[in-house]
Amino acid sequence: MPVKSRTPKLATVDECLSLMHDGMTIATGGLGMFNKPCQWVREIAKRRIGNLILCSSPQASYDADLLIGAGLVKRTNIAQVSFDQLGLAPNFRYAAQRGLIDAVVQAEATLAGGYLAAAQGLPYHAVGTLKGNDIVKLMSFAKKYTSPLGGEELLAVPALSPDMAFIHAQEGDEFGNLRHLGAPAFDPIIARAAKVVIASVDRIISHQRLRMEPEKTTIPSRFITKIVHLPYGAHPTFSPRHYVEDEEHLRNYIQRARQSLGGHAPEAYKEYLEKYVYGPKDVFEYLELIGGVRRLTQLEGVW
Amino acid sequence: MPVKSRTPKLATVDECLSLMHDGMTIATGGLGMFNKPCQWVREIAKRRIGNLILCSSPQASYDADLLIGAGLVKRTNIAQVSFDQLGLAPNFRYAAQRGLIDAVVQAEATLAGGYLAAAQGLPYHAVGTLKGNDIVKLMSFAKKYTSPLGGEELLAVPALSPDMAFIHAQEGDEFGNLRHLGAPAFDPIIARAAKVVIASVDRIISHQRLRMEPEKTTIPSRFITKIVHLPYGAHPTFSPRHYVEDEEHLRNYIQRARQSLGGHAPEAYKEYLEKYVYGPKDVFEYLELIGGVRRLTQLEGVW
Amino acid sequence: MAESALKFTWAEQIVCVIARDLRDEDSVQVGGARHDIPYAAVSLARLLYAPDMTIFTTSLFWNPELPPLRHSGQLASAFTLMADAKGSGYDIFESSEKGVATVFFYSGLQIDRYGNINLHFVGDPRDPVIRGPGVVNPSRGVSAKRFYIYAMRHEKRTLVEKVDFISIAGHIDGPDGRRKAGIKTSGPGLCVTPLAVFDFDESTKAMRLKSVHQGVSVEQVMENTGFQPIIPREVTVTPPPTAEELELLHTRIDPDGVLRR
Amino acid sequence: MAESALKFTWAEQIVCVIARDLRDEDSVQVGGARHDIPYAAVSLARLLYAPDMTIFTTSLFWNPELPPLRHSGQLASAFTLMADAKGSGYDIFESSEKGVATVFFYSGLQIDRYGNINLHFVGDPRDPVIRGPGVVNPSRGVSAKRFYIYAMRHEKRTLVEKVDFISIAGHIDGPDGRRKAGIKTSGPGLCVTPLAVFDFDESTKAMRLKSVHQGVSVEQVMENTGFQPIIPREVTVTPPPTAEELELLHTRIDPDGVLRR
Repeated sequence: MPVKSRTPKLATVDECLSLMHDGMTIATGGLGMFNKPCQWVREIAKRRIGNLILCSSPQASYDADLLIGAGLVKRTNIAQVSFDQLGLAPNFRYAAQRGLIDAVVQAEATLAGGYLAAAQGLPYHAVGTLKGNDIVKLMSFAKKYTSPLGGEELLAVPALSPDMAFIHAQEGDEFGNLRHLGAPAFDPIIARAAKVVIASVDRIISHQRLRMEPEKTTIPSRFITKIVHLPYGAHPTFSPRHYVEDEEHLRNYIQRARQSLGGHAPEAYKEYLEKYVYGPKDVFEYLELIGGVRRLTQLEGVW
Repeated sequence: MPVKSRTPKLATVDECLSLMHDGMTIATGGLGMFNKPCQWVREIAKRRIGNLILCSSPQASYDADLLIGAGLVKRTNIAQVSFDQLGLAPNFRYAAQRGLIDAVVQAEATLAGGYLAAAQGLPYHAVGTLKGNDIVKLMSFAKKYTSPLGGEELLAVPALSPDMAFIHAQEGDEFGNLRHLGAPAFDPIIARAAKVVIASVDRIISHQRLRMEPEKTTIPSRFITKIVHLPYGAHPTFSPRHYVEDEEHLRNYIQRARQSLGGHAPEAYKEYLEKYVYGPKDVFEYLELIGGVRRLTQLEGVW
Repeated sequence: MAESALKFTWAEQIVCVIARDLRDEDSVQVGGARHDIPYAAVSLARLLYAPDMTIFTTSLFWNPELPPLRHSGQLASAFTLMADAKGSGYDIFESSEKGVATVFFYSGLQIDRYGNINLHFVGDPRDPVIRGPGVVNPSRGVSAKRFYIYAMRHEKRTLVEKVDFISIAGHIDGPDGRRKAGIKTSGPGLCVTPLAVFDFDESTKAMRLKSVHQGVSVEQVMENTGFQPIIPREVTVTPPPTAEELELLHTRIDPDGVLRR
Repeated sequence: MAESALKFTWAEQIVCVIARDLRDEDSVQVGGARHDIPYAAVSLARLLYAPDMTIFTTSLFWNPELPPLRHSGQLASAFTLMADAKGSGYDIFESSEKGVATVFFYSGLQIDRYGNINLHFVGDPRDPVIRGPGVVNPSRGVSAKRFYIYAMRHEKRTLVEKVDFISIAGHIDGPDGRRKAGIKTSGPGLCVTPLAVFDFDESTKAMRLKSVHQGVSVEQVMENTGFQPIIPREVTVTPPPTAEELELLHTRIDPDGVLRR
């Protein structure tokens, strides 16, 4: 008896990015310095898809800084952009301070609340902890109100449903079930909030094997539109149990951005973009440029 | 260098139930016919702790029916009480229909919303999907309001924070980290909503082993007050990967309740309580009464 | 239409009607063992008509194995542990608010001409003749794109003019009922009974006889229905289960014959 | 008080002050590698003072291993995979709204006499001289039972009369500040700097010098503080790190000497 079989969601980078266009609100997953969808960011930059509203988990790094440096962002919705102990994010800081981008002041609770509301199909989420500070005065997107049950003053954060989200996980199957081997962070919420969710994984694993341990799946395929196999797709950020962050590459990135913004070497950042972003035709060419197998072996780390 | 070590949360049934008293709002975990904290319910009934407001995950069965049958419940907050394909819950149905208990009409969304609000420390949660029906007219605990962002009509469900929650999982360590080998269902939310959370587990596992795979922990010890080793603590409901439901025992339970309520054998249900609930001094005596090792071996099931 | 030579039960007929209507883009929640009909319909649809459909269980396993129906006992046996992923109450709340389940199934103590469903109180809600089991999740009647109604009996006391209590809103009181109640989804799609299939008239939103099952007359349907459904000029016969459908039901989905009792 | 013969740095002193103040019933969130001081304090407290304290990381591992501090590189190395449990953004939202973290740590570009903290804008927020890194989670300043302020520099431009912008509310404008803002928690507990420890006066809620670190004079503190703290009649010397604390710091928590730079 012939029965029908399930259609894989495996796709190419081009197929996925054909769904994206100028002016979209996009979200990047990961948190701070791990699981950032860096290869997606480079692919977007290469295609010059611009005028973006960039959301993220509350902490962004290379992902936001590169898209801003490439001139593709008009607004950010992120609580903090930084390279952690390697320093502040040069392009973000420069553009935000000069008003070249509209860097909306956000907090973890307002971003998470916005994603949660979208995940729950509700128009807003209540936040009760932004009190006594000046941050809330800058949050024109939110609205103060009194609890419908009386008494407490709350903040209503509107649902935040990105047009597209980009998520990087360590493993996934051909149907788009994802496994984060470290922290899934905000990826599960962002995936439930976004309209289209594009995933990349370091490794494709057997669907049959994945089904044996459903408790390890961090995002079910229901919430994933397309999945692409992009080994080292989070480089130069780190990918738990797979590779550590590439500190040398990150320091070079930051230095070049600083040199360009400071005027000491105006072309330095553009050279970075030409070499690592616009030049490579795919992730494999990029991986050769950053040092190939030898460098990637060094980045294995001890987990 | 001597360093301090962590204090286990292992406790006895008596220690845990000394925290409980008449009139409390309690919640039972599990869902429908699995992971119901049945030994806890029997221990509570044995101690005649009464006048309870009983919440549950949206679906209760033996847990709610037994406490009601023992005359210990004044109000229920549950969406559905039933023994699934074995039939309706006799004591619940009888008491609710005659107004012997205040069976508050709830839905999955209002219960989950209430627990979520409590877990989030917010006074209420919005629910947008109770529309067009007569159920909502009976929900005097909730309040209709208009979204603070305008337009949409919503229902505000007040935070539901039980005084105590009772949860049964398959495995846990001495510090109260729990592992549900099947569905955790609403247990993670209930544990975060309740003020005191008492867990029982079929098996205590090594803390060191548990820490090797933190992704398998379904509720972290942060949310567990005390943990007690109660093998087969969910009997006669089922415990995924450990044992299947005891259909024979359940049918006997239901029949005895029906006989008593129908007047055919007024003592039948009392006999059940005397034998299985009030009589045994601990879980081991109970397990002998239901058939000991031979019966428990039959209930292993094939997982 | 020629009678099929294949033997089947009304339950199998209902299962096939629903299965054929399910689509790859659907996302459905199926309940436990008591819900034999939607469970079998979803199982059949996955094999034959909608392999990409997302399925999740009440206890929140995503795309689980769907073990065969069993006559009784071992609810646990329907509790698979093989699945794409495992969720929890968080997903249940989100999915019921947002309509992550795009399709749902309801049965009822009473079902009326506008597809409203009563599972709570027959008689006066304050002093009911029957207190029903209630309904775990009425939200999906609002958030799911559409829902199916299946009736286990086709009788006047089940298919009534107006339900005593609305547990799940169908079209409420007519074409504008859902919109007036602030509901944006389309509501009941088909109502399938042991005798016939109904859909809802586009303009009045009242139940309309779509087809009668093989061997059933329109008169028989009318005699057993507590309201006057819309009867189109030509009432077709429900396409009976195919050999392929029945083979899958008999060998893989329902080897014990739960649907053939 | 006799001078300790043990050598230590101001960073180690701060770490010990905070570690001794932490308690078994506390629940603390610690950030990534940049947050050396709270990270070391929590590590030390777990070993010596509060073994039952709940610890969770920014990326939401519950009670993780806390690998030693590292000079640089491999942020990944602080990203343990051994823990009681793994959480996600759901827990972060809940924990920051509800105060599942009962204790938190903030540093600041500016800190004022009422314990208000500025991490956003020095100068006019609309055209700032400095745009700071912001703060990921200001909610914990409202929901946690108390928070610690640690300053990496004790200077007039850091410890100011009034912050230009409140990122995290301390006592805002005085004894009633938090209550008026609808905040129910007690706010800043201690403010620890390279020179001294401050607490907050019960009646005025203004910063009060609690102790000066070994070898530091009250005058030195005053000269470097941009506001007039309350000076009690007798200012004690901060109990310096003990031999036991230093041994654990040097061997287990900070073998690379990150806190001894």
